[in-house]
Amino acid sequence: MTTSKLGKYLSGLGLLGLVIFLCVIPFYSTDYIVSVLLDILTWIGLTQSWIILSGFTGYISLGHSAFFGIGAYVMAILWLKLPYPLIILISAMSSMTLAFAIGFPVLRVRGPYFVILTLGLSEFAKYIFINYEVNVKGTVGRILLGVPNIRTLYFSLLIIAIVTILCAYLIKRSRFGYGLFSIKEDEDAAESLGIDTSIYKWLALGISAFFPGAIGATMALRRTYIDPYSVFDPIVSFQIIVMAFFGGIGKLHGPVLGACILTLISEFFWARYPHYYLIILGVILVFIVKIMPSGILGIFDLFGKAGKVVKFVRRK
Amino acid sequence: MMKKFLLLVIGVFLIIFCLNGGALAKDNIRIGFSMALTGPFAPAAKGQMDAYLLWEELVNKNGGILVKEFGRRLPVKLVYYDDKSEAETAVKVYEKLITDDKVDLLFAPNSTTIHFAVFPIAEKYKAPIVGNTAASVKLRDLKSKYFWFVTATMADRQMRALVDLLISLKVKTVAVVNIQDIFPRENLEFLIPYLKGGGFEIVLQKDYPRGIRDMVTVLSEAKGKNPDAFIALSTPPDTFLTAAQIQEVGFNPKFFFQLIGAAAVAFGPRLGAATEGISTFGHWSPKAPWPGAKAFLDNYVAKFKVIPDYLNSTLAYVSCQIIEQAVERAGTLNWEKLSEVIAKEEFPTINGPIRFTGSENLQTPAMVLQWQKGEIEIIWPSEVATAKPLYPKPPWPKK
Amino acid sequence: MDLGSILQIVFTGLIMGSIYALVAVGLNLIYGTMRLLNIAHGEIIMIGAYVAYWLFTAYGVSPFFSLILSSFVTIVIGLIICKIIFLPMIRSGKSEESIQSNALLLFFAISIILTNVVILIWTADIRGYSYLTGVVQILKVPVMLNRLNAFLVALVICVIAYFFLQKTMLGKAIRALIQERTAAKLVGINSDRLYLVSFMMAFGIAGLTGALLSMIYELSPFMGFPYTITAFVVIILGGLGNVLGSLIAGFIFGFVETVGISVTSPGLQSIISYGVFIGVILYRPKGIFGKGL
Amino acid sequence: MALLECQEVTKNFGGLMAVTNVSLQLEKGEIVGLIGANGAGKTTLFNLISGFYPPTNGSIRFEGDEIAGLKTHDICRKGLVRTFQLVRPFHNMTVWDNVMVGALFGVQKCKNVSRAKEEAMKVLEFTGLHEKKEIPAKELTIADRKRLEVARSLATKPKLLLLDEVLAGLTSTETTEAMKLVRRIRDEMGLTIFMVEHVMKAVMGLSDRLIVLHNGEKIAEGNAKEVSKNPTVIEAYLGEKLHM
Repeated sequence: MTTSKLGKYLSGLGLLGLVIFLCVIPFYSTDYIVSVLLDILTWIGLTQSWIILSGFTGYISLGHSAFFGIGAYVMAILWLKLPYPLIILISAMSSMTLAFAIGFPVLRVRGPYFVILTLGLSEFAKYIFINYEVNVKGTVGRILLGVPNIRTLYFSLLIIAIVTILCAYLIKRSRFGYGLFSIKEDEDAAESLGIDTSIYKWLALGISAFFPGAIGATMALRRTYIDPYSVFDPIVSFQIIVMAFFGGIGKLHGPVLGACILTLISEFFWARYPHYYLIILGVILVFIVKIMPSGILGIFDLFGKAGKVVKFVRRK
Repeated sequence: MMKKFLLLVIGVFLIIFCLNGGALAKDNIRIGFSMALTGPFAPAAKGQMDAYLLWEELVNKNGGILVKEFGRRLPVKLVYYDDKSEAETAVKVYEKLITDDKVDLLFAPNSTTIHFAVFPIAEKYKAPIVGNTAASVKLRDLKSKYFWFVTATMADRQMRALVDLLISLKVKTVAVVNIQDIFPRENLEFLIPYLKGGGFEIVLQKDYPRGIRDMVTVLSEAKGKNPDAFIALSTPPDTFLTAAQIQEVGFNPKFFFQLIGAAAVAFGPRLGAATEGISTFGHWSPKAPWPGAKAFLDNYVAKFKVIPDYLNSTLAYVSCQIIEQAVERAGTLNWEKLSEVIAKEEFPTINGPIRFTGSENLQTPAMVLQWQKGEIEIIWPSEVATAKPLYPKPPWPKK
Repeated sequence: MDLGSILQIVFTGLIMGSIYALVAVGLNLIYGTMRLLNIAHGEIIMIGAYVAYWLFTAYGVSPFFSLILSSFVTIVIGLIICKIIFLPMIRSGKSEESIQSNALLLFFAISIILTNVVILIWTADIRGYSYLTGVVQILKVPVMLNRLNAFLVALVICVIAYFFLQKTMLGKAIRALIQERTAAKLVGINSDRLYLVSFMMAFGIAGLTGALLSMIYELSPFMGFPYTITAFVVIILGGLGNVLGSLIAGFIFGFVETVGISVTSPGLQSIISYGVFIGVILYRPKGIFGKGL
Repeated sequence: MALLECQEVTKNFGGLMAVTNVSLQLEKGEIVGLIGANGAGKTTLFNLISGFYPPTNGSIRFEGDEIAGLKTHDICRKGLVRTFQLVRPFHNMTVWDNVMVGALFGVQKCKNVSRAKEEAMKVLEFTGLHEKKEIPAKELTIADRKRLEVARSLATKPKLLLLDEVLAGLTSTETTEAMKLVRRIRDEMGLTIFMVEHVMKAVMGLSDRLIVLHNGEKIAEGNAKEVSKNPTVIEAYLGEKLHM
């Protein structure tokens, strides 16, 4: 048992080292590098919070950009009226509250019907905001002046991303996590073993909506101008899923890696070939899916599985 | 498993540092900007991009820009990235241009949204940016020494010009439709009070969402009201749809105004003779008496085989001319000095002389244009008009 | 609301409905047989539109003829994509879940590639052409010919698709595959060949829809995505895999949108259509006819 | 007072009378077999008792309080748990995790994961699955899967266990193994067992009492000998009575 304890200790140290490394980077790199890190942290936060609902319970959500949008709008409404970390918290709370409000009826629907229902809900939210802005406010967008500088935004996003990962990590190892995973495997069997599946799904949806609210609020400051079309963009919901599956939703660090690698690859080609980078990315994605069907972590799984079978056969 | 993960993540972060480019010796002027090559703004951005490319070619043809500081003409090189019509990507682009590529000068991005997002960059790095394809009254609140915008068609001035024209044409009843988008909605905000102030009767007022696929129901309702003037505060996709379906419904208003898109490249060929009498907004025409206006049209057509967008292409080209002359007058690429020159001086451009008051161009009047015999003429205000307003608009040609 | 405007609403509802039904049929076929959600469906429609545009403007080929040509082009694309990417993946015997997630990634990549290839060839400019812009009076209500033509062609294709699935052997095999995949394979239905057929049929109909739409609307490389969302909404309303259901749901959705516009104001159009969609799914989680998979 | 009491339980699915007026009682510590031809309403009765769907009318009482119409997870927490005719393991979870789910959410509701691990380990040893605890459930043989299903239910510390054809599809050695396990569950754990079975040898051998269903109605009740002689049962099973 000692080797795995040592292993745990080492990876714990490594993790701490990584966090310190992330805290120090912004002071030694150009604003551009910090903005790339900002992108990565945004996607890590969004995919990791998406995993809490869709990765754990199997209810694939195609509407997470709605939570992002609500966070952005709450920030825009409260900007300069309250200290900005408090607004981020309020934005996160409001997007969670909305998730709780619609949670029950929506989570009764299952399978692809749930997937497309969430897409419909996020489009519905977008047009509600558009009509509210147009008819009541008389404008379509809002400006946020005097926004904090990029490094402050970087650190708030770093905190949000770390809290998201920690939250997902704790849930996964907790009783709540076991409940969610049983729902994913077989909801009726889970129900018959004493799991109140509707409450568990409902809680997972709420928690999963909390973090995109916070990220939306922070990124609203980054954009300084937000309008419903850009913050409720359905393509963001698709990109979240692509990153999560790309990283492999089985393991916790799958989406973290998926977000890092996919953002960096697209950044690299985006900077080199402004006209062709999307075609190159599309082709790379097709190749990667063909070679590693279960996502980037597929390579680790292959080694991992081989190890387990050998252990089992040896004991026999 | 965790150890493998940590190794890979640290390795991944090291790749980042290979992203930044190296610095270059001073043998050209590198001008950086972000452009919507993909995403919803891409169609409108094309006219602006081509204007930049045309300007680069023409400037380099006569040796580049004379910079006294280096004692010779320096050729220009455009450095640009795709901002995917996203505000945060555009912000990242300008941070990359300034802190990573370390470009000498900056040009403006496309669309009002992105201008707003990029404004704090100009402020933070004290980098002068002459905005072009942005038009919102809120731009005036951006008090900055490093950010200007060339467009004269602010919603209030534009709608004032339109209503004054309607008064002069003795129009009585008006129908208004608008798309739920930034600039059109802002124009509506000023149009309605001006119309009420001018004693007009608004017989119909409706808005519609982006991506609308059918205008027939609204247009036949408007036809039922039989207004003298029909004002559609629209954007390119719905401008084309309305122009087609208004003929289907057989609605023949005496005055027909479409906001954005009626001066677009594809509008003329798409409607052919039906364009006769359709008016739109703008502030340029090749027939205007400004130096280089006709030459700009000819050079553009020679290079791209299509006429320029009377709005985006001209605004973009004007902003390039201003920066070019500012560099020559200031004799240096130093941002501080350039900002002073841009803020104070008057610059002759293909859109007439422009001098900024604050960050706005109040010199160029907001105008109303109209299609007459296949050409776009300026019909209002009368002092710069290149043709008399055609009122009432001839009915749609029979198919 | 005099008779004229009511008829106007009915005609527009029918025209929009027929377009939505046609848009949804292809998506439903692929989902029905292979349980894969094709999020690049809108892009295939866009390709069909551009092919029709290109043939008309460059070679003066009348769009009637290019209906067949553009669907031929998209059928070939469907063939290539299915053969090279999807069939090997399905044969690889991976778990159902990983096939579906990989398919999502692949379709996402395909939609990016197609959009940007079109941008490279035709630039991102808005394009369009005028064809059949004559106006005909039906019951004293003016209807432009190209919209009438879109309605008639869409209706014909929907009827053909319906009878193909109900009456022909191939159609019955596809429906068997939709109902119960493993059982269908057991009774000797060559599922690979059928996957190919439904792919080609779905892509072909999408290409043809694109050609039809190119006569009415302007083209841009980004016109596809809204149609993907609408197609998703319609096949869910009709019940996944229930091809007949999605045809009817397409018409219902078209009418809801048109009536919603005229009764309230066009500004609320999307709120009404998505609101109705959400209401229906919450009330009947397997689509209106409850026969969905 | 009976552990489980059904009175006039009826269920119809739009005209089809699946179960009609079934009344029965189970005492603590009994093994009761529920037999009947296919479609006699056995699994429907199990689904009614375990709360999968509410009865059209009639009452079901467990330890005296009414459970008809309660949600499945509430009934499980009261100590009544069932296994499925078609086994439903959590495929991608290991055997140990599967059983832990039962420990975490059943009657005892272990608050933290480590205690649940210990509880699950006990059940694994009891059911002889502890050697395979690290293997994902999808890699088990059918016999082990059935055993896992039982182990998972036991981990919820129930009072009444509903076994739905737990012996179906097993070889003769596997059947005797499974029968030994069922008997040990009743004897060593003191559980009451209500099992649906087609394997006559097993159900006759194991159960203290038998209840026979036919076309949704209870046609006979009693020990193995009485039931096998009962004329209505024979007629139900063999069709028309042979007139010698």
